Amino acid sequence: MHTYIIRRILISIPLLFGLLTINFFLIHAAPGDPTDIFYNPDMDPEARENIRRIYGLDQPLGVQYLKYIQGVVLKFEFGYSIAKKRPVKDEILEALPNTIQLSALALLLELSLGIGIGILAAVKQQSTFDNATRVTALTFYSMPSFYLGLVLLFLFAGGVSATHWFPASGMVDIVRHESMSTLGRLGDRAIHIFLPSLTLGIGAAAGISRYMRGELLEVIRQDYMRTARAKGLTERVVVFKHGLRNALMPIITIMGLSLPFLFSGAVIVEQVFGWPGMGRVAVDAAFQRDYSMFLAVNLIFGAMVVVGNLVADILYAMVDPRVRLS
Amino acid sequence: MILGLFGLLVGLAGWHAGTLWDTLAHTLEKLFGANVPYTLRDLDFLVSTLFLLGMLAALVLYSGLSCQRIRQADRTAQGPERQWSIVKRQFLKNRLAVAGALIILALYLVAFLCPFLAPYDPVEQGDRVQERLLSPSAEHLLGTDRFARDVFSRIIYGSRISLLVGFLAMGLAVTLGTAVGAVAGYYGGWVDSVIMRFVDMMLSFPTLILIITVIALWRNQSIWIIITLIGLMSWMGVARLVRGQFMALKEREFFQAARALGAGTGRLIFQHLLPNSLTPIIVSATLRVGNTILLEASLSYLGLGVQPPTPSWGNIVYDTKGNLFTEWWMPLAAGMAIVITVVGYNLLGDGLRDALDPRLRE
Amino acid sequence: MTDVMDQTSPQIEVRNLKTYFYTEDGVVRAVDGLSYRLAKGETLALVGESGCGKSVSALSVMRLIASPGKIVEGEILLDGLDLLQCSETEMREVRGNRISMIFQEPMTSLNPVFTIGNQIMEAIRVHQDVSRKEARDRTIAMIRRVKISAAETRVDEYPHQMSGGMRQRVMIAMALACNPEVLIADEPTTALDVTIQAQIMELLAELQSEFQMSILLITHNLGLVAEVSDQVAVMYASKVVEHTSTAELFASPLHPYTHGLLTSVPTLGMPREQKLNVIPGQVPNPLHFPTGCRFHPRCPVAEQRCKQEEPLLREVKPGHWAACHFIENGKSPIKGADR
Amino acid sequence: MSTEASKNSEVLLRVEHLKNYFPVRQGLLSRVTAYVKAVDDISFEIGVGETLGLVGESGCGKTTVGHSVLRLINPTEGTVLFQGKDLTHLPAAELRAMRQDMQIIFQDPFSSLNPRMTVGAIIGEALAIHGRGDRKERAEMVRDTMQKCGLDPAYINRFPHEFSGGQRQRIGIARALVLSPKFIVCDEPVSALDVSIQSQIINLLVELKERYNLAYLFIAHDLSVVQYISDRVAVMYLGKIVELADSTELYRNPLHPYTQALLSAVPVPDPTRRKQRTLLPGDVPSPLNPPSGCRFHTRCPLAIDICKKVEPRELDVEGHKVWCHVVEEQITGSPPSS
Repeated sequence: MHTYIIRRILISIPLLFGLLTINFFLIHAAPGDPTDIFYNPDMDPEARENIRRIYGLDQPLGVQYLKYIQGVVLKFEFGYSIAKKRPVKDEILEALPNTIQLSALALLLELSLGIGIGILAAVKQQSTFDNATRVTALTFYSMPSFYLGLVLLFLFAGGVSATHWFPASGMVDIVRHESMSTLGRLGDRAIHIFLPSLTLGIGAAAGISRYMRGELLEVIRQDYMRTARAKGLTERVVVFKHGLRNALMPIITIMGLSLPFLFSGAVIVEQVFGWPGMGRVAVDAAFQRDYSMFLAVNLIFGAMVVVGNLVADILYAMVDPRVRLS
Repeated sequence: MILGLFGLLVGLAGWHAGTLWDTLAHTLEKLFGANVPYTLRDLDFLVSTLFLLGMLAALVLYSGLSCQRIRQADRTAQGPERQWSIVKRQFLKNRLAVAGALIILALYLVAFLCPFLAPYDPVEQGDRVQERLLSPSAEHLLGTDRFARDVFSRIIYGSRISLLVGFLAMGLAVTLGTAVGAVAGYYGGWVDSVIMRFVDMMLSFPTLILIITVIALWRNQSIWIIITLIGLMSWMGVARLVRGQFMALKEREFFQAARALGAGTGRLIFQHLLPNSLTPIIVSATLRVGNTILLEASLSYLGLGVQPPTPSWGNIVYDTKGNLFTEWWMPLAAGMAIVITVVGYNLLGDGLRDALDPRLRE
Repeated sequence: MTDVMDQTSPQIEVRNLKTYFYTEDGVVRAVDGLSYRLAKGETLALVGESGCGKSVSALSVMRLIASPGKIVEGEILLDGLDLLQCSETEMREVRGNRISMIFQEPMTSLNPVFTIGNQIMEAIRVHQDVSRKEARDRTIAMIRRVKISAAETRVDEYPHQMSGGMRQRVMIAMALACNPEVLIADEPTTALDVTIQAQIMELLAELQSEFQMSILLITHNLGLVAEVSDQVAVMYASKVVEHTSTAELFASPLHPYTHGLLTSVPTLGMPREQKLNVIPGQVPNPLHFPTGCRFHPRCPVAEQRCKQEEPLLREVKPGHWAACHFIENGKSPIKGADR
Repeated sequence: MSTEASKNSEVLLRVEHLKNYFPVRQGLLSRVTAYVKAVDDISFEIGVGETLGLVGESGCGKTTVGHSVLRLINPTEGTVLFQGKDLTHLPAAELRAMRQDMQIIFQDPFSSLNPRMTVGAIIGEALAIHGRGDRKERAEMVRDTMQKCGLDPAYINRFPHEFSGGQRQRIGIARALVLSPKFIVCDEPVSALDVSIQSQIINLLVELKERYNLAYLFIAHDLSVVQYISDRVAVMYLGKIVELADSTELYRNPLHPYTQALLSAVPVPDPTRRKQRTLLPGDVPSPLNPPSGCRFHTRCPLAIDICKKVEPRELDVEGHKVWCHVVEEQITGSPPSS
């Protein structure tokens, strides 16, 4: 198994470099220039050249590329954001934990809800519960995350006054947070993160529950389930011991593969709920044409996906004896 | 009856054509000219074309099915059914799938018949202040927005964007994915390794953010760019699927038999591998349409997709989300339209999979 | 010669068993009025071609028929206890304890994510109140008993680490862990090579005399039947068409189908000039069985009567039961059938 | 060496020192660390109109031999001479032309037919590939071949799933036969069929062979079937032929201990003939790391010291070839040596 894991890690490295390279050249191939933001027709061309020199844009692309790699790999530096007038690194370090917080909670929700419902639906195949959850899951699966977010906002954060239980945006109550007790602060954070993570989690859970149901139904048909029944085990032991373990393994991989969707969803959900995370950074960068910020955001999301998949693969190898012992 | 329906469609198309011919010239100019935003008239033409093509395909398919039925009639009662009729029966028995198909059909009809269905012009802004932000009434079913435009009409016209994006982006993704997957699966070895590593890398990009990047930096939000980008970012799943399918089929004995007969590469791919991969490709294409529509809606919601005044469901929500707590029907109705459409495609895809996939049928 | 149907105290007796599958295409009569008896300590072979219902009948005995299948009629008596009247809880007490089963595919019949020790132990612990330690010791003893070397280390291995023959041994160990009265072996060697098949059959014979169990052997291999079974029931189209002792069956097959089956397989050393007998046509589809005698479209001696009237399984000769209209005075309707 | 192949006919196929090694990649860099020696240096001949049976247990390499002979996989080493031409180095175009004379029938009647093609298209594909006749003539040839194989030509437009296993196998045979080849590889053609259908197909194969003077390489694991249909039989074990002899001679007088064990393991459908059998211990070793010397020594009841070290050489007793140290000692009377 060690060879397998080391090999997986080694494969991830060129993958990350590929991501970086594609991103770098894609962004530098874009028309215009990062310094456009300063540009006005009256500007002295010389002054403009000056600015370009300051940001190292006058150097050949290859040199810029190598410098960039050097910065990223050695110092975790992503250059300077001209629009925000501060190093990209600072901006990222501020936003990233918020996004990770949101995504992690959503992932937890996704797994518990998705797997639980999937199992119940499969066990009670063709029942009312199964049919109802299948339609519900399909509906949530087909719902743009911003729509779910808006519906939740409308229902629980202002639209309906009777159920105005949650704040509409932000991570904390800006006015009162500082004056709260520790417990109060925790509660404040909780009610702020509740709706965004629910929005992000439900959509993903719908997808997972569909897979989970399918996998378990597939496993239930296997020969070894018949063997287990022939031993005289109860149906519960048959399904939950012999079936579940086999059905859960592919879910690990699917979870890894669903990460890009989770992060894409996070971008939208952050926008809906005014959550100060990477998604906001990305959308701001879009409107400000912030080249270096883009590069960093893409790279970091890509890296998180690669690492997430790597973790999923390693987890899979540990769970499946056929991989573990080969 | 079919002929009557067909006649009606041709008639409608003819009516459209009257207003369409002049837009054709306009469209071509737009397509090949500078990146001027397209207009509603371009969409009118395109959607009609797509609709007619779709109808034609449906007719051909339907008559094909009828032929099968006739051929079946002369066979012994004991023999197994034709594949097609089994599929049809399975599909029709699945009420949800039929509902999905009807939703899609309705969407196509609505997109085609926009000028007849929409009570008002979706773009023209009213100039009187008192016509702005009206509540729903018999006159304006969903009220008016802050530019005094009828929201209901805008939602009806918005169906065109979803239809177009879903169809074209999926088409691009499936074509690209099939080609790449076929090459990787057929040749295998190092060709496969290189291609699949590239696919892995593409899969690591969070699609939405990469598309945002390109749109923002290239400063081009034309619908063509959006469709192309969505297509370019959605082919990897199809590629993996086709590759896996080819790999599995290459192990089958009929493929070996064809090689033993001396069949060349072309025949092996187009006669033996591709036809047998078609079923999962069709299913995945249908399920993928929903995703592309969602992606476009998300972009528009961020204000980075289809640009106003052209109505798209996503940008209607973007436009009116500020009114969520007051004129809530506007964003929620536009969002609901997206949900219904995507649900329709997903139901259809699920139904097709259940009907076509013999593994699940047993 | 033993009198099959009249023997005292059969271990298992199946009477008029009917198991139907209610599919979308119609009712599949997978087992349709099956009767047989299996005496204590004996081996009964259930022979037939694919789709004749032999495997379904075995699963019916275990009551492991899943939807859309259903046992619609009949009695299955295990030492006098009618299994079809048992509750699901009572039935679980029977499965793996009094009746065990081994399957055709040792590759897929073991759960890939649990060690073989875990899987055998599970069978012991579900039926007997023993400590983990003791269950493990007995598992190791059982593994040793089925002649797997290094049982102490093998017990912690996973199925994928073993060869096909080994896995079938594990299946046997699991099935015999609780010392059952009856072992149902459903094509136990079909997926194995012939030299491994010989090992497994040898092992089964040895364990049978040691454990004093009855074996219901389900197979399509007539050679295997001749070598290991005491009694044979030949199935065709969901019914038994002939049932007698092995010696009698091979010496004088009375049913035209049995005769056809026996003469259509090449045997080792058979002269090449000798043409193989052919049963024309195909095995019938269980959705549309022929009327009357189900074998009539393929039968060389069929007459009008066979199309309309279904022959009953009757004692055509002491201890020899067959379902054919034309067996008279214990003579086959086919000339020269008696060898 | 080639004395016996075809006592009264010319040689059609001559395989010399055929080897098929499949690389095993392992470790971080996927380096080739070992080879699965699926087929390891085997030679045989098949005469015009002759049937050679190839028998062995799963994984012994018999199917690989069948595919290599038709160059469906490229052999690692060795030559395959078909009608005097070496197939192993033939350019693609010439090879395709050669395929008209050599065909293959597969085991699985379900996976061997393209489900998207009609029976007519499946059988007629070979004609289309090799440009025989026009559309009408081809249809006629297809109908003709269907008739020969016991299929009703009226079914020409049906799809494979409308047929039963036996009929599908007939379609597979018709596909191989339509070009009138001289040689057909039969890769376990009856092992997936029901007992009562097997004899139909065996009889058909025998009949076609006699009618068209076909040569077969008949691959199977069922010794009784192989022995019945073949003129000569080669027994394979772990990538090597251990014994090759006339079919009746092999049955009456098996020399190699493996052949003896194999013969004794086959159950005989005659309860009066319960026989003494030689049970082989253990499993077939992996071809990835085959035992040294004689590959059978780990399971051989007669193995002596030399078997572990030295590979046995060919011993030819009037056309009955065997590779075994012990037999060599018994027959020649001299102790085996390297």
